[in-house]
Amino acid sequence: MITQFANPLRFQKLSRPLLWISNIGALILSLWGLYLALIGSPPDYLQSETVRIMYIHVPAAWLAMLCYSSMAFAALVFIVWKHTLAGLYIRAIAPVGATFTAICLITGSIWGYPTWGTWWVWDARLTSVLILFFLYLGVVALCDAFENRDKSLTAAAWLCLIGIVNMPIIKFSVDWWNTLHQPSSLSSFSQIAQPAIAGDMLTPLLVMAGAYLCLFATLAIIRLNNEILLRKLENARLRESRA
Amino acid sequence: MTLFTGENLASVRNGRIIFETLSFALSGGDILALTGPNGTGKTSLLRMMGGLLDYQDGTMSWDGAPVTDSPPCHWLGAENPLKAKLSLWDNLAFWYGCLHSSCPPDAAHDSTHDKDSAILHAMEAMNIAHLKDTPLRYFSTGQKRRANLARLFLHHRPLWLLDEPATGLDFETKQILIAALEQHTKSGGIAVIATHRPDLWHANQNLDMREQQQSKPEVCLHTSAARTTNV
Amino acid sequence: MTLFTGENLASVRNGRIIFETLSFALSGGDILALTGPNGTGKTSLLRMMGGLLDYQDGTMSWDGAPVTDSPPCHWLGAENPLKAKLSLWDNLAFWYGCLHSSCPPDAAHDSTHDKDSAILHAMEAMNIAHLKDTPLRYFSTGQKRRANLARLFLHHRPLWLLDEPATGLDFETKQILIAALEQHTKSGGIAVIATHRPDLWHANQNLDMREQQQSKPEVCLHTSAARTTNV
Amino acid sequence: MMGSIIKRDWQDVRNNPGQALMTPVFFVLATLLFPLGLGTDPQLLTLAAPGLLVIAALFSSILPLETLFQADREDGTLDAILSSTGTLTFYTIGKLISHWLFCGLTLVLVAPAMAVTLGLGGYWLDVLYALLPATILLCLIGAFGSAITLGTKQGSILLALLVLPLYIPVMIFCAGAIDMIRAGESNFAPLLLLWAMAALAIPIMPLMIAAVLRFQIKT
Amino acid sequence: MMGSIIKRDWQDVRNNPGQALMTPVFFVLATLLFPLGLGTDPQLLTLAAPGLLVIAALFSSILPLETLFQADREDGTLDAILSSTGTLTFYTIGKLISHWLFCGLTLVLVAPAMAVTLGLGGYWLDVLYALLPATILLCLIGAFGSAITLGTKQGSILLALLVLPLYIPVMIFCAGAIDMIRAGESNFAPLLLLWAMAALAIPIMPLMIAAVLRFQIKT
Ligand code: HEM
Ligand SMILES: Nc1ncnc2c1ncn2[C@@H]1O[C@H](COP(=O)(O)OP(=O)(O)OP(=O)(O)O)[C@@H](O)[C@H]1O
Ligand SMILES: Nc1ncnc2c1ncn2[C@@H]1O[C@H](COP(=O)(O)OP(=O)(O)OP(=O)(O)O)[C@@H](O)[C@H]1O
Ligand SMILES: [Mg+2]
Ligand SMILES: [Mg+2]
Repeated sequence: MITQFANPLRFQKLSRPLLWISNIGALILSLWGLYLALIGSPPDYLQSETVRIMYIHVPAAWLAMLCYSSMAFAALVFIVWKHTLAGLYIRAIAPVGATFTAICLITGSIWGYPTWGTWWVWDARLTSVLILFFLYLGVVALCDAFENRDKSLTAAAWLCLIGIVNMPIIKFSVDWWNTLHQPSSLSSFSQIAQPAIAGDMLTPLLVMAGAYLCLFATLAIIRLNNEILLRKLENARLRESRA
Repeated sequence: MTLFTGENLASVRNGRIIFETLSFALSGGDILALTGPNGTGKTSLLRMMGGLLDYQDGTMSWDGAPVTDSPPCHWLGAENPLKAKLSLWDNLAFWYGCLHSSCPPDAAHDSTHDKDSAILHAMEAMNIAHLKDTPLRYFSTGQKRRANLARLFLHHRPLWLLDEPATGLDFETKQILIAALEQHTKSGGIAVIATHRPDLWHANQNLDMREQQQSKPEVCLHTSAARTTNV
Repeated sequence: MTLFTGENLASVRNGRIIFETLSFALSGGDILALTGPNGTGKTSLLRMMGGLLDYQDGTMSWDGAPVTDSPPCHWLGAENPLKAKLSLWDNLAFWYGCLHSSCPPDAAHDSTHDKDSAILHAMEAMNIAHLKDTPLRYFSTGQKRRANLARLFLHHRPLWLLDEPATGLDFETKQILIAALEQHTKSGGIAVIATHRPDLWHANQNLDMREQQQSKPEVCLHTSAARTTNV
Repeated sequence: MMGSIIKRDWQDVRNNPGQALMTPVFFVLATLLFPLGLGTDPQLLTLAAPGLLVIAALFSSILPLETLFQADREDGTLDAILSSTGTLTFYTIGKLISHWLFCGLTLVLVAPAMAVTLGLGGYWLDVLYALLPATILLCLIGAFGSAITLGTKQGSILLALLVLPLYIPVMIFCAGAIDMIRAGESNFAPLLLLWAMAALAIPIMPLMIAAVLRFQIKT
Repeated sequence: MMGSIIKRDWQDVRNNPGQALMTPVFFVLATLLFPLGLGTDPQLLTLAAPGLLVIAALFSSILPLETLFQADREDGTLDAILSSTGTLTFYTIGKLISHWLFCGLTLVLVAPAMAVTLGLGGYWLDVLYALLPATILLCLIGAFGSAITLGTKQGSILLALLVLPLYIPVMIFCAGAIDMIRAGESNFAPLLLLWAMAALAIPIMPLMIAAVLRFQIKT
């Protein structure tokens, strides 16, 4: 499968239909999810209306983590097998992941003000997400830090690999330390049967998560194609400057 | 008439006397080749001529008047003062701005007054006009060198100071440069070239730096007034 | 019998294919000269031989077995890996330590086993023994180069990889190096030299990198498997 | 001349904006370190905030100094400019202006946000007023240190050791200015002092820096 | 191999001790900045002291990183070692040891004095205990950042941006350890965590750093 996509040209061909699917999916799911989140779902009994922020906040957080994990995997592939596409994937995804993280941070602190009475507290969860954000920035910075483009990508890949230690910290910080932030209520699928949050809150959450996922797929495909086109442009330049 | 002269110049670099009583006299149309093994002071002398190195003793004069800062020259050192991220055009535009800020073009030599045509002319002189919008980091060694040489044509300066200009140049570019030198000297210009191959440049004067060294290398305590206080 | 071979090696640097199907076969006593204009890949190939550059395609083998990290070689690049603050002796002592940690001296070639005499012997081979205790920062260009060359005599390695060894050397030092090369090859050693002057080194094989370039420069997207997926 | 320097640096920044943003980003990071390190006592934080803010500005203005003149030195740009125009003054002025724009002004603009996170929300405008002259001074002093250490192989550390002591007065008055406002007093005096120092440095320092660069090249 | 690396660095330091002392000196300078910047309220200072101390250690351990591998890269030492020994692992280990000795241990030894000046006099031994594992971690993480950015023309600033976020956990636990002792609690937990992290990093990081250096050379 990976090897199927590994060839950039084949990737460009295969990605077109996928792009359509993810596009339409993002549109429909986000409309439906937003309806459920803002109108179709009841206010929380103690958080009242502010709970609706959750439907933006939580999927953003999940996607932020998903982006980084996928980047780390791509990094491994790039370092071991030197598949250019994997390197380009890191380049393409880093800004997207940074954006999701920023959304998570911003909505989180907006939510924190009414519920915790402060925009920001320095607990483990919040800090680790902040670190994640800076890791994304570091990857973006490394992606064109060197004159030699292969060097830049490999360096960025190594940073991704090191940064993976931050993932479990984010995920389990709520369980390891006693934080203001509440623990995961969807940590396992067995819980989806009887989740810690009511079903009429769970459905919009999952729908929104689906919408975010489609959006992520769309952005990933588009940006990856752009990276490939940029490569080709650069190669054209190399070709003429060789003369 | 002699245009550019230096009389018993002395250079001391971190305590070692490189040369002590070096003199030269150049008139319009001359090409002076500086030769000699490594470390004998070719680059040092060239820098001195360009006002890039203090000389501990002696005098230099341009057109009769003693040189204060630097004579009206083009400096072409070992490195290429070009930015990898900028396009060729932007790089040359930068140098055009620097050169013209110091002194305006004189009608005699600079045929074109407006910026764009001057830059275009310089690029064509080194035939790299097709790379106009390419960032420098995509250039090969030789092309970078050519882009650097193009600076010589942005603005006329009577004195060219070239440090091993042949490095990194392929055959035809060498030919272009030789032709350009000829053209420059014909119009009354002067060129000083530090090189390992004097034959290449049709130099009519040759200064062998090896002969400038003292038989026994003296070492002096004072960096200033080298010749007086040897120990 | 051939000792050191490479078969259709390919090198891609920064997306540009330097060479694509390059092969060589060297047996004991050979001197291979790499020639060609700047930017044609002499240094790249030399680095590849020394295990200092990944090759995108092809195979290299030493004494029959494929090369994993690097063949048993001495690397002499363009720069001198010597510390300006340390004395010549300390510098060579450092390199002695590095070389002997990786593989012990073999009785066949390294006559002397103890450290001090080995270092002394190396310094004498380049006749810089009188500079023993001088910090490197006081060395001239040529002397630095000699100190670097002295590393070759600290520990016997059958393969010498030299990148433009003549730069910065005066005449007699060149002669010393040529003699040393002769002696090395007589004892069954191999030398590969990237140079602009193949005649100087009595090379019995010559690889002109210009011929290795494709007529139309291909550029590839993939860093790996360079030859398969050109665009 | 000055114009073309600034234009070139601007093009350079435009071609990879990441580089220009690094200093403010580092400033943000450095400021966020303090709440993390000092623990979550908001009261303590607010008390320390002015000093911490200025110290973060100090550190983040040290890091970009090393590369300020290095590139132009190593690729021979300084040589070519000096020998073909006879002076480095205009180059230096242009360089200083662009340096302040990218490493000083950006810092000033980010500072209010940081002031909010450190609990100085009410005084963000005063923070801005105080940092404006301070960054100018930091840039000028820093550039001087960068010129003096040009060509030493020691990296930022030597530079930091030279520059930091010279930064101290600036820091004291800048922190003082913010502190006094928070204490409800008028911070006219320290601001006046900062501006006076700036007014003194702006005409003198560029010439001194140019002279140092010239000496660096010519020996 | 490792031995000769350490010996060479030691000779290098002995020939100009100023270089080795720079990091601790900068640490002292940085710590002294805080009293100057925060004003002279001793109570406030003592409260903030643990965090400030650690933050100063952070900044001063960033600055020497840039030149850690640079010299050996630029003069071809890395090339020569890799091609003639086939591996950089031993080089890296030796380099890390000497780096920690000169930029980590020195810092730990100066720290107690600084603790006293910041009003932590009673707890100087705990400061020492907490900084010991912390500096080890800082050196390993920092060396990784320095290897990754080797050859970029951007100087320390990019390096700082990469390394600082990775430093944050170390800082939190180190400051926490000192803080808890001062609060009269047992700081066993954070110290244990620091040592655990160190125990994890010491075997892994050198190999990763060597691998990064290797790729830096080979591409
Ligand atoms: C800037 C502040 C915040 C950050 C950085 C943040 C970060 C995160 C992250 C990373 C997750 C994903 C956890 C996982 O997947 O296991 C998450 C989930 C969640 N966050 Fe936040 N959060 C913040 C503020 C808040 C606030 C103020 C609230 C509400 C009081 C909140 C409520 C939640 C909830 C309910 C979840 C879903 C937990 C689950 O069911 O898995 N967060 N947040
Ligand atoms: N920056 C410097 N500081 C101190 N001494 C120097 C410096 N550069 C060169 N030297 C010394 O000055 C002498 C002359 O150096 P110079 O570079 O002028 O020689 P060169 O003829 O140009 O050599 P090459 O042929 O390698 O260019 C040498 O002995 C050298 O050691
Ligand atoms: N570090 C690098 N990263 C990317 N490309 C490089 C790098 N070094 C060299 N190249 C490119 O590889 C090609 C070959 O370079 P190389 O140095 O091998 O040529 P060379 O024959 O050694 O030239 P010279 O005669 O100047 O030494 C050149 O086109 C150059 O642009
Ligand atoms: Mg020279
Ligand atoms: Mg070469």
